[in-house]
Amino acid sequence: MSDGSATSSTLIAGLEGDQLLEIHDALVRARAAEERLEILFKQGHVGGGVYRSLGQEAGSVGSAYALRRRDDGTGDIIAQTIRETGAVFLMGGRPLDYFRQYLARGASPTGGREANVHWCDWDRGLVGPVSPLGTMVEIMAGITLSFRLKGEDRVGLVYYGDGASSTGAWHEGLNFAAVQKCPMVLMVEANGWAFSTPTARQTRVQSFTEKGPGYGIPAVSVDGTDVLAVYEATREAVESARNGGGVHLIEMRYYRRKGHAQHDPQDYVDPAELLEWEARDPIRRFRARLVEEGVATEEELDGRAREIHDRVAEAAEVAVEEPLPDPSAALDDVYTDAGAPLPWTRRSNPDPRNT
Amino acid sequence: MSDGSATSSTLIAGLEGDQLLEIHDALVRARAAEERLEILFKQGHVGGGVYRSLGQEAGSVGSAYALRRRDDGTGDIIAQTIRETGAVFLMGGRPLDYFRQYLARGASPTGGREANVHWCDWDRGLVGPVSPLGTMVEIMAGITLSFRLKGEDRVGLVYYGDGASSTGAWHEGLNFAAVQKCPMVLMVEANGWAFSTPTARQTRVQSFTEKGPGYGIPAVSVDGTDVLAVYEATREAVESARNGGGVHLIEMRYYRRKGHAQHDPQDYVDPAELLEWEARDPIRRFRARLVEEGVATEEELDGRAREIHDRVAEAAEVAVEEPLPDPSAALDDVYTDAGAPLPWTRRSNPDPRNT
Amino acid sequence: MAESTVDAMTRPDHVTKTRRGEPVTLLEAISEALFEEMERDETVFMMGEDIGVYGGAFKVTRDFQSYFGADRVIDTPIAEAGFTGAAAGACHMGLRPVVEIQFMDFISPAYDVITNYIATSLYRGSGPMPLVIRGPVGGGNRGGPFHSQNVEMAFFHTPGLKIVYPSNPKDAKGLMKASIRDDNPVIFEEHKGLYRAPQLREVLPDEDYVVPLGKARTEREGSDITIVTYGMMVHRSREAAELMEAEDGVSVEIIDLRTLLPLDEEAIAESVRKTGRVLIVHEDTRTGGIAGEIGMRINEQAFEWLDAPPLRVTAIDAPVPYAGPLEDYFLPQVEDIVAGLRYLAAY
Amino acid sequence: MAESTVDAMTRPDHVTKTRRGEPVTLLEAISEALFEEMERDETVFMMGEDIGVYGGAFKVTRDFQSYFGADRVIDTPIAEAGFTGAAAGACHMGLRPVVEIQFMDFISPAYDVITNYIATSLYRGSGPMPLVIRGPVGGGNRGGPFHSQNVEMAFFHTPGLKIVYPSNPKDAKGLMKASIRDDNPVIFEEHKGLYRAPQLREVLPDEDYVVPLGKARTEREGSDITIVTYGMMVHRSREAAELMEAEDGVSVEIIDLRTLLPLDEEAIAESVRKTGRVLIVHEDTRTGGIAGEIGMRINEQAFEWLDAPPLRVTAIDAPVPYAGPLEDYFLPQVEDIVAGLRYLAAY
Ligand SMILES: Cc1ncc(C[n+]2csc(CCOP(=O)(O)OP(=O)(O)O)c2C)c(N)n1
Ligand SMILES: Cc1ncc(C[n+]2csc(CCOP(=O)(O)OP(=O)(O)O)c2C)c(N)n1
Ligand SMILES: [Mg+2]
Ligand SMILES: [Mg+2]
Repeated sequence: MSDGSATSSTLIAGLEGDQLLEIHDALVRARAAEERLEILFKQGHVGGGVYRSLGQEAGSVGSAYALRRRDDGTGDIIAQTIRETGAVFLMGGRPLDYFRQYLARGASPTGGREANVHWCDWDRGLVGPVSPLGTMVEIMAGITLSFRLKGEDRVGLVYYGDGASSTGAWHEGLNFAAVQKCPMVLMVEANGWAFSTPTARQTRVQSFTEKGPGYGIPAVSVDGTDVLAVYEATREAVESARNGGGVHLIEMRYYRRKGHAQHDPQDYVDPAELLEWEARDPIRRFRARLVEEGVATEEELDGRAREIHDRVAEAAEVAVEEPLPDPSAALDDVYTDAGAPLPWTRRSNPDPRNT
Repeated sequence: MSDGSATSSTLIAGLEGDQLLEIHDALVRARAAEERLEILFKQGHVGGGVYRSLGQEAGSVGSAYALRRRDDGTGDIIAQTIRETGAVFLMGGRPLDYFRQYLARGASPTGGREANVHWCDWDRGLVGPVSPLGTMVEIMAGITLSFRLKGEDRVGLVYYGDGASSTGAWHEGLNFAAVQKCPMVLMVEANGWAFSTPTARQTRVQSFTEKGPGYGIPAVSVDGTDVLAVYEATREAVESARNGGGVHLIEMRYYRRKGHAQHDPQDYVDPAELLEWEARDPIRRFRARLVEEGVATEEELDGRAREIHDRVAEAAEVAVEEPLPDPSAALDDVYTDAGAPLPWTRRSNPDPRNT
Repeated sequence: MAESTVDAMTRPDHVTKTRRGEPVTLLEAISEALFEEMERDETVFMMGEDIGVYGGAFKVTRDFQSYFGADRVIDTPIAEAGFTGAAAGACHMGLRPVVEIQFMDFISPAYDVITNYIATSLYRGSGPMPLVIRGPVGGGNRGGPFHSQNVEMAFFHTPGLKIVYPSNPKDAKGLMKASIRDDNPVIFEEHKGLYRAPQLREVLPDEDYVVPLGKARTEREGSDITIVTYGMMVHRSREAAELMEAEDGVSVEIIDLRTLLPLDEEAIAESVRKTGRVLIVHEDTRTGGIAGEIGMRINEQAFEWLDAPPLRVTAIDAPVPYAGPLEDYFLPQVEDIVAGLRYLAAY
Repeated sequence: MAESTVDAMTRPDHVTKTRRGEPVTLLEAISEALFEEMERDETVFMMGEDIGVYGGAFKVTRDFQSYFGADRVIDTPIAEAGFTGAAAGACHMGLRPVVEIQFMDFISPAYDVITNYIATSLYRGSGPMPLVIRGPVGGGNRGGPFHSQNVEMAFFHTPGLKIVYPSNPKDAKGLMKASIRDDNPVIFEEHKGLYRAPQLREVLPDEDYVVPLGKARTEREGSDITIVTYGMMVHRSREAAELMEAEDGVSVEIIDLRTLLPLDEEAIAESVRKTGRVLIVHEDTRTGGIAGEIGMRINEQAFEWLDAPPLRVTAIDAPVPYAGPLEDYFLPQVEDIVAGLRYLAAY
């Protein structure tokens, strides 16, 4: 189904056909990787939690596509959440590393020490996020403060869910960044839920744009299922931030169509709502759009999708075959100048004395 | 100097002459006590920091006067800051206890364990605040949540400065209270400074009312040097909160006319600004008003003021004469069922063994 | 309280197993304790993330909200500091809140309000804090650095707090009841690896019992070496003790602390005076771990009786890694305890 | 960095005393270290509350902002978590931030970001954290419960952090430089009671020296009893040691740890092997204090050499009270140390 806003946006977005196809591929890749991950999980390959961004892929891809993406450490930087598979890949994160992370492989970017998209790649502009919600706003405030102090025209994009907005870290980081006029854009993933908690029990605001004025920053809301709308809104905010406009907030409105994680049966969710949002599936929408606009035929898109699914499946295979890390690697990298000491009980002949 | 808003407000405020004089006395008492305290400090009687609310007395007195003040634990409750001497006295806190606290007397409400207005009196509705800024919003959120849960029509008033608004605790407490529709009113003491930091380096908002919408709560700004304006604004918010209207925010605009504490020479402040605000002195304003309206003559007010200064001086005298606490009281009240153990080195014949 | 509606007819099955003489897991024992306390005392109420409709990330409060109402089982925003501080405020008003931290790792944002406000309230003259802060802790579940932590040492140094860490269903139920009835703030740690461990399932006394705080328990009598431990490590220690008995003929006594703060110094000293050898075992990391305080108490109370140095087996000094091989290497294993015991036996 | 303007002509007097051969206080020594490091390395910058225009609550950074510019000496909002987290972000971008916590008591809101993000960054593969978090600590100034705390034990248990606590100007300057140049996050504690203590004033070497982290210092040689201590207690211990020498003819060695984490286990063990008796003295409260870890390290490394139990003298297990008599009673006094030494001497 096509709507005016979207039509106009292609034109405004001013993207070439191959760029539109790049976006299409990014959307498909994110979903393909997550679906493959679910299979690996059901096969028992994943120890930790498995997260989906079903229905949120457009927000992830559209926003990251508006960034200056580099692989030499000179581009923009994102702080991804578990819902940002699409953005992680667009920035240059590889599906192979994505699977390695989830499968805790020794060759994963964190050597198996951390899970899921919690990995860092400064060359490609990926921060290594931590679980405590809100923290990454503080970290990104400092990263973007550094851009300003060093006179670099780079921008930082920090993603967080609606639930994270209740944390003190979110507030302290955002206010600090706003006062310091840091080139930072906060993407609010307004997907209606924080685990089982509906947004209405998280905050009294109807839209997270209402929080902008309290920090003296511009805030806009965008349809998170419309990849081009997200792209345009982000591009504007990013350009403004890049040119000294300080902090911006963008609310992406969409819906978390799967449970919080695999183990969550979602029994607290009204099935009607799920159907409603399924009808607004971002990938189906964008596909139809591309065909409509004559950018590609159904067949071409099917072909690309098949290709992507195959590559993703291959990456998964490779990761599955790889070994887990060497146990004693647990001792390394606690300090730059020292690891954790070997437990005395594991010496060839145990003795607590350092002799 | 008299202005329309004030005139109209007396009428609207609908306060009797003796109530107006009660307010007058409360203003004078707060300032008298602080001035006396400064003298004691210079005489070397005070170990800890000494804080003034010069120029902020109207905000303190006007807001507390709008509360249901009781001495049997059934009234409204405030969480005072070091700038709320006036409110503390209005709620029923005694100047004698005020001096005892600052002078660390054994008979002080905290037995000398805590300083200044950091004391608790549940009968009169005083919370015992702690220094880490923002915390008391969380505490008051829970106190007022309890009012709602227990079906009591009581209200909690929590005071905090402009600087405290930058803390995560302030945000988490306020958002929690807003979502839970707690009968809480947050009084923002917008006095232009946080220690040496001007409000502009604390936040980008021009007025703290801009933060209201971000929590889905009503917010108003009031001239903090106009005691009746503060009284009316607070009365409205309190009545709304009492009747299920949830959380309210009131910004009191005024100026911190003294340094952060005694030791602060205020050399970072533009003297012109100080003069400007001295011209708007809340007590002088209100006195003029009372005379103008024929509530009392200059002589009557002078008489009352002298009387109050004498009482305050007496209280200070009493406190000065009182003893410091017994040292070993440091061991008590760590747990309801146990104190700290006596150090083994202080036993009649020292021995680490419990024998 | 105002809207709590207790309808005895609809008590959820999973909190009435003991009444029906059925065995319970550690998780069910805690659920029963919480449920029974809420029935017994209407000033008890709960706050936490996803504890209501969802029943908590680990389902400890499943069906509580429908039974006690949304005013006694409150789903909070993601604000550990906010709702823990609010719980403190509720204590002042005569309520007895129990807050759940979804994973205890996330108690850290509340560190300020817990250590500076809650722990000092009584001392500052603001009154008692009948508050329980509870939640899942511990490793071995491939949770990674932020879903595996033990939090005792973040709070062990703060006077005014109590810390409880049960190792079995019977203690867990009695300790939780004692914690809720205690007028001091209690941090209650529940090990994820013990929550549903089938081998721990046991039939509990069908009565309103409490296990007093501050009292350790002798998990196993022995004469040669004392192990002082708690939580998950009680079970690894038992394995090691049995192996030592069988293979080395060494008799190991195991003290299960149950309450970490206040520490049951007497129980520890008494056992050490008997055995003269002691191994302290904890799952938490080494440097700054509770073994230090325990060793110091032993130095102070039982030095003359020591035939060997008080030693310790702990996790390594690192964050908790995600990958299985790394996490298993990170955690203290039965073999480590055995090695420690053998060293002490031979000393 | 962009706007920092260094004008050698206008160096403030109070940070050039050493160049002029004048003695400095501990506070001035720290100011000099900070100033010289900012001149030496333009990636070093500062954030904190009131450190710019005002020069900090204790004036440690007086005139720094006018000298280095507002971009290298940044006045922050009241947001310890916010600006400490921001400092971590700056580390990722190649900067070396030094953040001031106005009173270290207020580091608690940053507990989460320090323990979960900053301390784990390297381990998680996010890179080093060349960050210094510094500020005033300690009691004796009638500051009450929230302006008197020692914060080492809030962080001592967190692998990945380093903790420094100087006792004199010379060490303070060298340790601060080492901390700023260290690629790991350092918590740097500055005792308010030592800041301006006139008797500590000393002339420092007029050279760019550092005192390596992790290395203790022998404050005083002795043969009968070892005292392991740091910070303010180094000086109380010296008083006690001199009294013991004079009155009891007991020779006391004093080890000043200087760095608490990593702990200089070797220096401690070496001294204890020599004296066979040890008293651990810290200003911080008792239960869960660092004495426990030190005692445990001694058990592990030097048990055979012990002629008496390792014992400790500490503050009492309570919040820091405001009133003079209470605070003095709360804190460990010279008499306590003497009593402890006498007990050990007679053991
Ligand atoms: C401080 C903190 N508290 C609790 C959690 C546990 N937790 C992980 S995700 C989550 C829900 C997050 O909801 P939201 O921010 O809306 O993101 P979404 O999952 O919807 O994408 C919670 C409570 C956490 N990670 N951090
Ligand atoms: C979390 C925290 N950080 C720092 C401080 C130190 N401090 C005490 S008062 C103050 C300034 C407060 O300014 P504001 O909130 O505007 O109140 P005002 O003094 O202006 O009344 C600061 C920084 C503190 N008490 N708590
Ligand atoms: Mg969400
Ligand atoms: Mg202010």
